[in-house]
Amino acid sequence: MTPPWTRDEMMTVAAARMLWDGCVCFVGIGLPSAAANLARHTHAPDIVLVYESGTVGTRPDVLPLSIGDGELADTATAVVPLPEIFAYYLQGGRVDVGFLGAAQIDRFGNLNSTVIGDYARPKTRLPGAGGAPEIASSAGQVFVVLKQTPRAFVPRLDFVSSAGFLEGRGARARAGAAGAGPQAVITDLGILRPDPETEELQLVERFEDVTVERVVAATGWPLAVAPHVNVVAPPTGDELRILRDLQARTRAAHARAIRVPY
Amino acid sequence: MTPPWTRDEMMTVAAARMLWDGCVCFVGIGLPSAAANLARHTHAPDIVLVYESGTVGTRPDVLPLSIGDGELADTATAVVPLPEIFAYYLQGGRVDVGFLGAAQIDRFGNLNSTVIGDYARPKTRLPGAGGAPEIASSAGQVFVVLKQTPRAFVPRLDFVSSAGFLEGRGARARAGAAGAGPQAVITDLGILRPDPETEELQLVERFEDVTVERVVAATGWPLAVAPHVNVVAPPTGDELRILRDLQARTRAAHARAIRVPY
Amino acid sequence: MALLTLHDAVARYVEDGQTLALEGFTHLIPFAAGHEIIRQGRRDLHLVRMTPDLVYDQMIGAGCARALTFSWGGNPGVGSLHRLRDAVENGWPRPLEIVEHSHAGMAAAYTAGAANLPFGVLRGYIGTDLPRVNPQVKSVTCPYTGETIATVPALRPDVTILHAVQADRRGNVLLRGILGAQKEAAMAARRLVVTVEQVVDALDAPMNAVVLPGWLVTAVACVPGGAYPSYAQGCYARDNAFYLAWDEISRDRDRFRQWIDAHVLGTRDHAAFLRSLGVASTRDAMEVTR
Amino acid sequence: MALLTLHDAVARYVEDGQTLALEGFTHLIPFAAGHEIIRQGRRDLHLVRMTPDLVYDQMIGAGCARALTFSWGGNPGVGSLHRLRDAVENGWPRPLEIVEHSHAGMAAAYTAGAANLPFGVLRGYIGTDLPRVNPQVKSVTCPYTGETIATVPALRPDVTILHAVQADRRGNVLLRGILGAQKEAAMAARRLVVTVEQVVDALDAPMNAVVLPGWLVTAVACVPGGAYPSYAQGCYARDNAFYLAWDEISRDRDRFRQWIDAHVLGTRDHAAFLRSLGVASTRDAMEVTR
Repeated sequence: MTPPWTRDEMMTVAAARMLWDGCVCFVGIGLPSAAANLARHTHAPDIVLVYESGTVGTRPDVLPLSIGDGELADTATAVVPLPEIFAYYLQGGRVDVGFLGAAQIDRFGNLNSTVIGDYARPKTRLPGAGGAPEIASSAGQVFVVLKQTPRAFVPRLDFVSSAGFLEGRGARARAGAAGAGPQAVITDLGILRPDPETEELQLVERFEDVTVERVVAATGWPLAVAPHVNVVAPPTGDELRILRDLQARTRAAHARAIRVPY
Repeated sequence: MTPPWTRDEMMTVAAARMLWDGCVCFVGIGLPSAAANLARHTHAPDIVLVYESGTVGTRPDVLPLSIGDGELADTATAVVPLPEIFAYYLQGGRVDVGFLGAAQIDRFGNLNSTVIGDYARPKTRLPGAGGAPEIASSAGQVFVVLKQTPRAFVPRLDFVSSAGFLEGRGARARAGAAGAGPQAVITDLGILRPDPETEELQLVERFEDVTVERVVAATGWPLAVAPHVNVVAPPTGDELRILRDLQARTRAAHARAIRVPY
Repeated sequence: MALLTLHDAVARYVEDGQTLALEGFTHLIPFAAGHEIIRQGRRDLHLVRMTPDLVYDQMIGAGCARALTFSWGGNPGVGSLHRLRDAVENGWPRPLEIVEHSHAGMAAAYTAGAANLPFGVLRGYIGTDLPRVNPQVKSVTCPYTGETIATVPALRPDVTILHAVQADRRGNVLLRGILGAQKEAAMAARRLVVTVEQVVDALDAPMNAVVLPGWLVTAVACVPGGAYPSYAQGCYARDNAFYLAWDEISRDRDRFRQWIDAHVLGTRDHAAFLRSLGVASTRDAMEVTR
Repeated sequence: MALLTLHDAVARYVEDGQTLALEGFTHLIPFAAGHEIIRQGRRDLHLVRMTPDLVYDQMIGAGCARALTFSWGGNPGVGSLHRLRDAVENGWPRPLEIVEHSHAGMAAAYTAGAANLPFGVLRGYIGTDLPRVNPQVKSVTCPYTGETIATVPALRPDVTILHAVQADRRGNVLLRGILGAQKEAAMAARRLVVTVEQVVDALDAPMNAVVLPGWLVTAVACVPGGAYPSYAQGCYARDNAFYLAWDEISRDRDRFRQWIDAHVLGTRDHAAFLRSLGVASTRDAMEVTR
């Protein structure tokens, strides 16, 4: 039986639920942006969205396609120079939650968004780290959003673009990172959280329609599994409706033809 | 015979004449501000005035009493945070001329505006250095404006608030100062300039109504005198009229009673 | 963000012994807050301000301060701060420890504090005696060029207090006009208290206006005229005559005490302070006279 | 400040081998300037930009660049920059040296350049492999706390090129909306060239607007639509469809060359470029359709 929602929708909803009202969220583009805005339109109307382009407290009506869409500036509390976002807001310790995606993740939540293969002779050159290295180290905590496959959940990263718990067991704190690191990894199959002592990720929640075995099989290392793996509640009707409305508005807005004066 | 102008007016006019059209001038309050604005109203309409309060390219109609009067913001090209003025404009090497006053000066143009007597047990605590240390080191060149008396022109400063040529003969450059230092000291008796080699100040121009001997007598060290001491041309009618108009407008504006809403 | 009276904001957030920054460069100096701190008798404060101005002269003379970090301690456009001088020269009413910087050094220190860096860097203090009397001024070596670059430790006030033109009901604060180091002092602080001319439904803030988000603001107090005798751009001008008059008032310890007793300790709040000086005006009257 | 055509501004100030920064974060990307540099056949440029975006994808694919300093090299909201990838992965059309930072590192490097400091500091790169592949990332020890703080060398472009909404006849430039690192890149540059939507008698600049004074500006060129397919706040929106379409166009070397030949090398100027894509509209038409 196919559930009446897609895996992307389930991920987005699960990620949105992690955010609390009033929290200050450093938002990346794509699924994190959808999740943060879904949270704002549901249980967290006073969530503060900070985009690295320099927009603070934005309340976009449609999802931005890029991190610097005009909609973000139009609806922001403040539009500041980008160096201020990184120095005063992020490094300044003003951000509660950073949202990150990646191409690869390892068992300690370290992320690679730079390169597949050797850096000097890459098999695939990825876009790169962008804001991630300092989001990963300075945000109060980090949520990672990533589809779970053995190609993405790897035993060893080709490149560490941003630090999770490094080798675990306190290595992150010893390296001087201010924030608490990746406290949740939301995948399309469930949710992983670090073991408090080893700091290795373990499966703590699964989506309704998947088995623990399937999640383990989708992981490139022997995935640790919590003694009790809860089931994530499926999206509510409201969550789905609001998310789909948001995405429909977004599609319509982004399809508008542009005319440029000259 | 008393000349039809005051010593303050002569100083101000002489200082104004040092400024050229289009030059970027970091202005302190008082006589430097009067001189810079006189220049703007006479031969240098496109002089750029930068005040440390963060106003760039101001064109005040009356002289500010403080360095941060509203008039400066109202007439500025840009009003920026103060750290930008010091970091991007002054340290950034964008300022051609810095204008400084002081309580004491020595033969190498080093200035004291901090304390008379011992720092820990001062005879007179002065306001302090403010912007001067970095204006002195980073502006393209510095003009000093100071009434000439043996109490002010001293053999040894009680405290070095800002660097002129330090001990001379290249000491300033060796210390790492970017700008060319105090290239002119405008007093109420004449103008001193550094000897290119020793960097010791020497009298190069005198005002019409004073003798070289009088200038030497007003100096607390054996003042070097250039082989030819020129006479500064007295203020023109235009210069005096425009300066006096400016000061009359200023007095009228500053006498206005303030009402505060509550 | 809490919307409080100034009395309650000071009572709740300003404690004896704190490091306190009242910023605003000539413009938007939070005088009302400084007076309320005097009224409530706070002691042993470490006051931080680029330009102590009259507000700290009054607080120092009233005995609130044990230390002062500053970069220019004069009466702008007038001359000396006599109460500051009396404290430094004669230890009256109590000795005052001073930590003295240049403006550029203070700006770098606030900027570092705002950025949660332990130190700020600048090409500063070259050839001066300031590092000799302020051991906080140190240096690092550039790892690329080998140059020596001055450092200052970050300023992180326990509380920063600002005055601003407007706040909205969510505590978003609009700064307008000459900013000085207000933004950096705000971001560097552990707590941020702001007095404002008005609380409005929506800020009059164009794109790229300098707005401090309400979630960074600990408390807002609505105090019209709260910057007097400094000024608030677009609201009222600087009372230059008062700055001149202060030179006389503050020269003499007795006269200073009488002034503080009559106008600060003897008034209930800032509105009463303004009335006691005869400068208060209702908004209606302002509309007519403008 | 000189008011020039874009052709003349590029001809006069952009030289082979220079370090060149075209800044603007998603917003106000100076596409017209990038295309004119392609038209005039500049070579061996060291391109600097936080987000290379399509503009550098095009310049790299057209063979203008020998090196790239950057922090995120994707097609925003879409995926890869295929010409950048082809240069890095396969050396086509020529090998590309890359100097890779994080956004925070680039921001610190521009800020240091603007401030004429030899290096910038940040709490950055912790636990990452970036310092291993970018030897420019070093560190200093805090003289107060003993902490290790990352450093990046200052960025000082030979020329920074920006696009902005307005300039006045004295060359004062108004930036509005999302700024990215425009201001810092401008202040860090030895020369600053700005293309603008309009040249006006007086800027539409409220108090505290972000204005670059004309005396910092080397040249202004009036190029309406000069940010297309990026956008100019209040003038025209981002052409998201073009960003999507670029993914296809740029995947294939031949198709890319055809596009550059048809729309950049085959057009005389930016107006002709816009017409060739069918997105140009006269101002009158704009007024009606808005």
